[in-house]
Amino acid sequence: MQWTEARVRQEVRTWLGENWDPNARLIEWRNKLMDSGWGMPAWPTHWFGKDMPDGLIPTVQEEFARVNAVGVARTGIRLWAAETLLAHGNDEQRERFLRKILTGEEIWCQLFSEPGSGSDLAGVTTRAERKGQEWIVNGQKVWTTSAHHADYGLLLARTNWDVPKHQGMTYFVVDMKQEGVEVRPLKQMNGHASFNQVFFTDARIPLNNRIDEEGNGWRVAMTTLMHERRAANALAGQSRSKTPEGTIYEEERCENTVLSEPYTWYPQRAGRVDLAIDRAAATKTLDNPVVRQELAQLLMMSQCSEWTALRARAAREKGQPQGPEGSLGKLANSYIARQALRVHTITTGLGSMLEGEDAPMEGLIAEILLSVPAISIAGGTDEIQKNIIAERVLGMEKEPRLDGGPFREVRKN
Amino acid sequence: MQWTEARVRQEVRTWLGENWDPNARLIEWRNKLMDSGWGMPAWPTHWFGKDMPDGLIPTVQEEFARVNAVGVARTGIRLWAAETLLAHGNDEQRERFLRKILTGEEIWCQLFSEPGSGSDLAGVTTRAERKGQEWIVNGQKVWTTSAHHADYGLLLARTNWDVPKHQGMTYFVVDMKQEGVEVRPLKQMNGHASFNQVFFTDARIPLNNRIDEEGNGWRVAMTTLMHERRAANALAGQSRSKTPEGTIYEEERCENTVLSEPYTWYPQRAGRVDLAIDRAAATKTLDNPVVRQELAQLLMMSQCSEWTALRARAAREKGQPQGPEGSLGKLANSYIARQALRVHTITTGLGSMLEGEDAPMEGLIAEILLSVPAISIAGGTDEIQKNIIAERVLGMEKEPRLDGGPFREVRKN
Amino acid sequence: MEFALTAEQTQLRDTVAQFLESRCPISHTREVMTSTPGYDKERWVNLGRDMGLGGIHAPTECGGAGLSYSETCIVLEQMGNALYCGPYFSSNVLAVNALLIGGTTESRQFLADLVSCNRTATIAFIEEDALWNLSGVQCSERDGRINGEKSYVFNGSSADLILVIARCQPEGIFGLFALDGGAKGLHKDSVKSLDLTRQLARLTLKNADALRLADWNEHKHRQFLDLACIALANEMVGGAQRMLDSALEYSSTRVQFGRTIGSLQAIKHKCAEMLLKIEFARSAALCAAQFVRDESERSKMASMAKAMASDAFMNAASECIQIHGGIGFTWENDTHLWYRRAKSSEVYLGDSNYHRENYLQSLGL
Amino acid sequence: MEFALTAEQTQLRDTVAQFLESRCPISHTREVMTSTPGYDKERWVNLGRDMGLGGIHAPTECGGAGLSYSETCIVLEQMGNALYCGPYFSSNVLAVNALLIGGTTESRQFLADLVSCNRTATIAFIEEDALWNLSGVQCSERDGRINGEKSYVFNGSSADLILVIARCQPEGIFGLFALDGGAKGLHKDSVKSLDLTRQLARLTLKNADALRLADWNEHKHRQFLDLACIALANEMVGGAQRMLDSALEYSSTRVQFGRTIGSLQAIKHKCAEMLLKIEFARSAALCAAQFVRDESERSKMASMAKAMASDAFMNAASECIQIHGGIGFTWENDTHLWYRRAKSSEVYLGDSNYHRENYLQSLGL
Repeated sequence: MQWTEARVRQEVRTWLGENWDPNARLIEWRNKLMDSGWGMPAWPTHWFGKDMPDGLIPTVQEEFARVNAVGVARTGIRLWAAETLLAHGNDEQRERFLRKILTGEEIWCQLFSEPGSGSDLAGVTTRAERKGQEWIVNGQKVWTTSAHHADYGLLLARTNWDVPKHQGMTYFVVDMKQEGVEVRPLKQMNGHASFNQVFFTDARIPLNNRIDEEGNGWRVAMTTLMHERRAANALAGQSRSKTPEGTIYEEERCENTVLSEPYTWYPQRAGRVDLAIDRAAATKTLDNPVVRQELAQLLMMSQCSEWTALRARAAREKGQPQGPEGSLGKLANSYIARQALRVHTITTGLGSMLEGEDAPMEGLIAEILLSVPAISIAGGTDEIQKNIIAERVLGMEKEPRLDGGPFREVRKN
Repeated sequence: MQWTEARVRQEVRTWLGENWDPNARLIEWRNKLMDSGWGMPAWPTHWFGKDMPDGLIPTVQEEFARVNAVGVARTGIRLWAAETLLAHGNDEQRERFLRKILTGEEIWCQLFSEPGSGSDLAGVTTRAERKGQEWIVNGQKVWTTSAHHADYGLLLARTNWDVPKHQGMTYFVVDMKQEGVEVRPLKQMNGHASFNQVFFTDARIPLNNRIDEEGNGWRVAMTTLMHERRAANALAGQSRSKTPEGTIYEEERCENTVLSEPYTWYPQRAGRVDLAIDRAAATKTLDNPVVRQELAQLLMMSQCSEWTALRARAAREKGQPQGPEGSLGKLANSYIARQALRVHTITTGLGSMLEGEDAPMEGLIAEILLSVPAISIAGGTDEIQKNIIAERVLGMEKEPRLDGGPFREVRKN
Repeated sequence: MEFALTAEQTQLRDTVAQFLESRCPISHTREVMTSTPGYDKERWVNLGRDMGLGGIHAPTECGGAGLSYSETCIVLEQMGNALYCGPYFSSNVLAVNALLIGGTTESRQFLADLVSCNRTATIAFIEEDALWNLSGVQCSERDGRINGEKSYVFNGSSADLILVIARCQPEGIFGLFALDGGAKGLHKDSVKSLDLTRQLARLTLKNADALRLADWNEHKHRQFLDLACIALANEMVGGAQRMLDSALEYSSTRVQFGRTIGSLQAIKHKCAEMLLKIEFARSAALCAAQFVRDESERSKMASMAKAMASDAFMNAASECIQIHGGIGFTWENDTHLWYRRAKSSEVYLGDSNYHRENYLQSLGL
Repeated sequence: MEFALTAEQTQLRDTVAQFLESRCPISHTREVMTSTPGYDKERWVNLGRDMGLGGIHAPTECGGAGLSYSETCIVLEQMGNALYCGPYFSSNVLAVNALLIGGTTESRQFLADLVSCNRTATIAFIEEDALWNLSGVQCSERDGRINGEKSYVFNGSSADLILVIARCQPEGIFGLFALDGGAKGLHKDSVKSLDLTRQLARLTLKNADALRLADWNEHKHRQFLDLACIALANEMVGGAQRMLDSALEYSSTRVQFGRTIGSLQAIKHKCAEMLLKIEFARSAALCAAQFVRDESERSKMASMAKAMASDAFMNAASECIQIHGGIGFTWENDTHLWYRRAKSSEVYLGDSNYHRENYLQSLGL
């Protein structure tokens, strides 16, 4: 049975017509989604899906959007946790975890980064040691969003110190609600606490919570990261403009409020280019020729960045080979945010000395000034980003590696 | 017999009083300097000197300057050629070469850089092979000032390919006026031709023209470069404001004209900061607030750079430990020149499209625009300079070397 | 707006690129740039007539291809990349634009000649100390004769036809005029151009016979300048790309300290930054070309494209020299030819500061 | 001009540095910055009274050390380095300067109290929307009572004595006034400062009793501002140096990919550039301190020092965060405390654009 666009559209429309109810209970509805295969239609038929080709997913989404039907749970790391477990888990693991991830009943977090391995993600030193019928975990993870809410964590830990660094890691699902796992919030310089540190002291993992083979952790983590990137790309620009009526939306909003709380300062991090013109007008600096140069520079960069992203999308849509324009977004955003910070400083002037409610725009400007430094760091520093562009896009020779050989002998923090 | 300042001053004054004649023949006078030891007073008594401590040399120079007495020949590479031969040559070599270098009768050039070894000076691949009673040289050198005038060259050549790169070079004096040495001028993008390429095709060097031991070439070259740097520092700010009367000055001027010709475009290379204010006034851009910002930035950088150099000098004079301020000059000059180029562009405007006599300031502006790019390259690129500052001044860890082992096996151009 | 080239546009780009690469390599440019017309007439005819690029965005009834300005800009990008040195920019873009903007029957009658490359033309619209509007124009016409001086005229010495913007007396309005390249009273001084691949002339007109083609005004002049900026921006993007490609090629082969210099972070990061600036400029230039008929947006887009492209090209050319090191500063190395074009294009039609200011004004700020 | 510190100056610098390192480490600053006066009074008395730094450049007859402004700047550089958070800058520099500039017997009688650290003082000279001259001053005095508002007053809530610049009515000239910190009619609002180590207040004066100390005018105000800029510039140089040192320390221990990040060119080149900017700023700040009595040069030097130091400090603080990576963005890491000082100091007394313009004007251009 072949899927065609017409057939997809017709089937989903019929199904939604028969099943969608804006006043259903959220979890109930999502269980229905999982049972029907309409929640994750690209997935295999025997795992909550419909074996549908990627190209037809937008059609399903359009039909869901048309009637404002709620989809599977997507906040936090859910989608890429689920994709990873689908790809690398065994049937027992899929059976145990996939449904409740996507109904939103269980919350997950990602335990990759460590204090000692930031840019160098494969430098993981959190260790998991097999003792009888368990793995015992000791070490520290960091930059973990929602760790304090999470039921389970995707853990990358080192299980073999005598092989090269990328070969000695194993991927686990760890129960976060156990003694031996301590979560502490990590406050940022802008006052928000979006992330956590997670300390493992003899935390326990049952044998059948190992994902994929021992030593295959890096490969599994790459799957997670790939889906994270994809989700980030897909998310950009997706949001309901206004909430329709129905009790299910309230439940959905509650879920979102909790898990999206860490991200409330993200717009400030991007420098709030949208405010720049109004701020220049409000601070009466719009007639200052020097301010005007900086402002024009900012607006132009911002416009060009948007167009560059649209060029990348257009090329993808036309099936043209991916040009360099697709890899510049993150670096571009960092430069734009820094230019925005500069504009906010010179337009706000003395007001930049203030923070809090009495400060310009009730403290919003101060928050911009204190948040922008994150954008050139989080998710890969500008320096790492430039390396990636140089090596992967421009094809420049890689830097010679100094971290080969048994990981035990590699220089580390 | 100990030198003291008083004694030095008295002796040199007496000697000059008895011997100095502004109408003497230049070479004759310089021979007298070499015979008396007053030409190179820091040198050993038995090699044209007076064994005088470095600290007293300024006193001698002051007395020479007081009566405008001409010193030994200093244009081109003479001083550091002479210092190298004094330090590393054998007595026969000193006897043969030192006097005529410093009287100015023989012209020398320096043959270190190669097309394939620029930043990596030790990557020399010009080879010298011993055949019977001679060394036979093949290869190519570049950036050689005055090679077409030179009688002799200081040559760094590879004599052993089976040892690490720094250990396989030997230092020679090569006769430039022989078949087998071809000199071709190298025209720069600004139209000047300050440098030459030198091609060696079975050029011959007698055995006793080898300086120091075989394989010691890098050490000898370091001596040359150290004296070159010292001379460059000493030279800054030394020049007679106006020529006194006497035929000897005319001879000196002729000598200078020939050998300083390659350097005529050097002031343009530095961006001619001195012109910036006048240019802004002349081009009626001095009331443009954006131009004013760039101009102020330029003037401030220039002023701060000057003061930073003076701080380095003052610390030296006070015997204080050398701070970081002494190592920034070259990099600073490069940044200042680039800022000057920017100011010249925005003040000159459309006139920047022209070159030659009809162009702004009879082509001077165009020459600036076309010369400044050299300043961040010549004598060590900005990138190399930043490495040096980071590693030697700031003590940051060196980059791991990839050019160890036998030079034969090192990757090269 | 279109953010990707169509299949036809890609083909156009590749065809032009191939022709320029094989028939107008930089070695050829070095030969012809010092010749008397300063270019190879045959190659220009190949491009303009044989390949049909003489009037890409001119209507078919004038012999043009009837395509959009985007196609013209695609060709110019390749010409900038190759540092093509014929009178295409002056004759087939600037002069054609002026005639199209002029819009009268008189101006259109010259179009066919330019489009078919029977004649080369240029336009003289800049005067010493002139601002980028008509208020500074001193050249004036009375009874069909023009007096005055014009500067920075591309290919002015060799052009068969010279278009001139002058003040019509006694009315005081402005007009677009045509002069024969050999007209009596027209004195042409070749001036030495920093950009060795683009000839410049200063023209002195003393009672020079001229034919009035059309009225001219600030509105038309703005349109003409905007189109010129957009064209130049696309050309500059091509030049900038060439500088990056050249830097990449050199740094992948140049070995120092036992490794290619391209494996060093300092060089990598420079190239990544060059790329970012170039892709931004390319976006601006590509999009601006689609706004030529949009009165309300055109000036804004033109200024953005010019500013972004100027900065990207100047940066790329300077860094390309830097990455080449000493060899990049030699006459023999080709980099300086692009550097000269970058510097010259940076100030032509107004520098980046001017265009940033103009951009805000066009936004109504 | 002196380009190297004298032996005495070096000793002063080292003594202050040692005291701050041992007694006012950043851990201590973190504790006291959230306390009610916002600083540790004992440490301030140690510095000002016990170490004799309370009035370095005040004449000995007022209890000062009778040294030059350079010595004051040397102390401030170390305070900036250590992010010292007491009222030294506001009381022992700004207020002392105002009293010295005031120059009358009335103003001098307060000096001894400040110099000996018997009282803390501050000066309220900025009003919302005010320019950096007296024309924007709205605060006005009549019959010994002041009405108006002052903003951005350092340590304004805790100061024992508050100096105020106000317009004297009915004459319309300006005066320097003294108010007791607890004066009736004086309302002090602590405002949350971006710089957590420097308390800010907004003052509202409603018929507040004030003592007129001296006449004030544009000339004196310029002198006061210039001296403030020079002092702040030196403090900022110290902060910038600390940021570089911190970046160097971290990058020499942080290992990624089997090597210290300090061995990577990207980090090396960042640090080299930080150093260059800092040394330039240090030269400007060091030299400017020697021009305080030179009417013709002072403003120029002050503007240069402020502009160079602002840019160097802001750059160093940003790069220090960047080099620390994620950890540098945490509250626990100390870098943001200096970043906040850098940002705050960048705009206080006018930003770099303002001072570059002012520099040219001071040059007569």
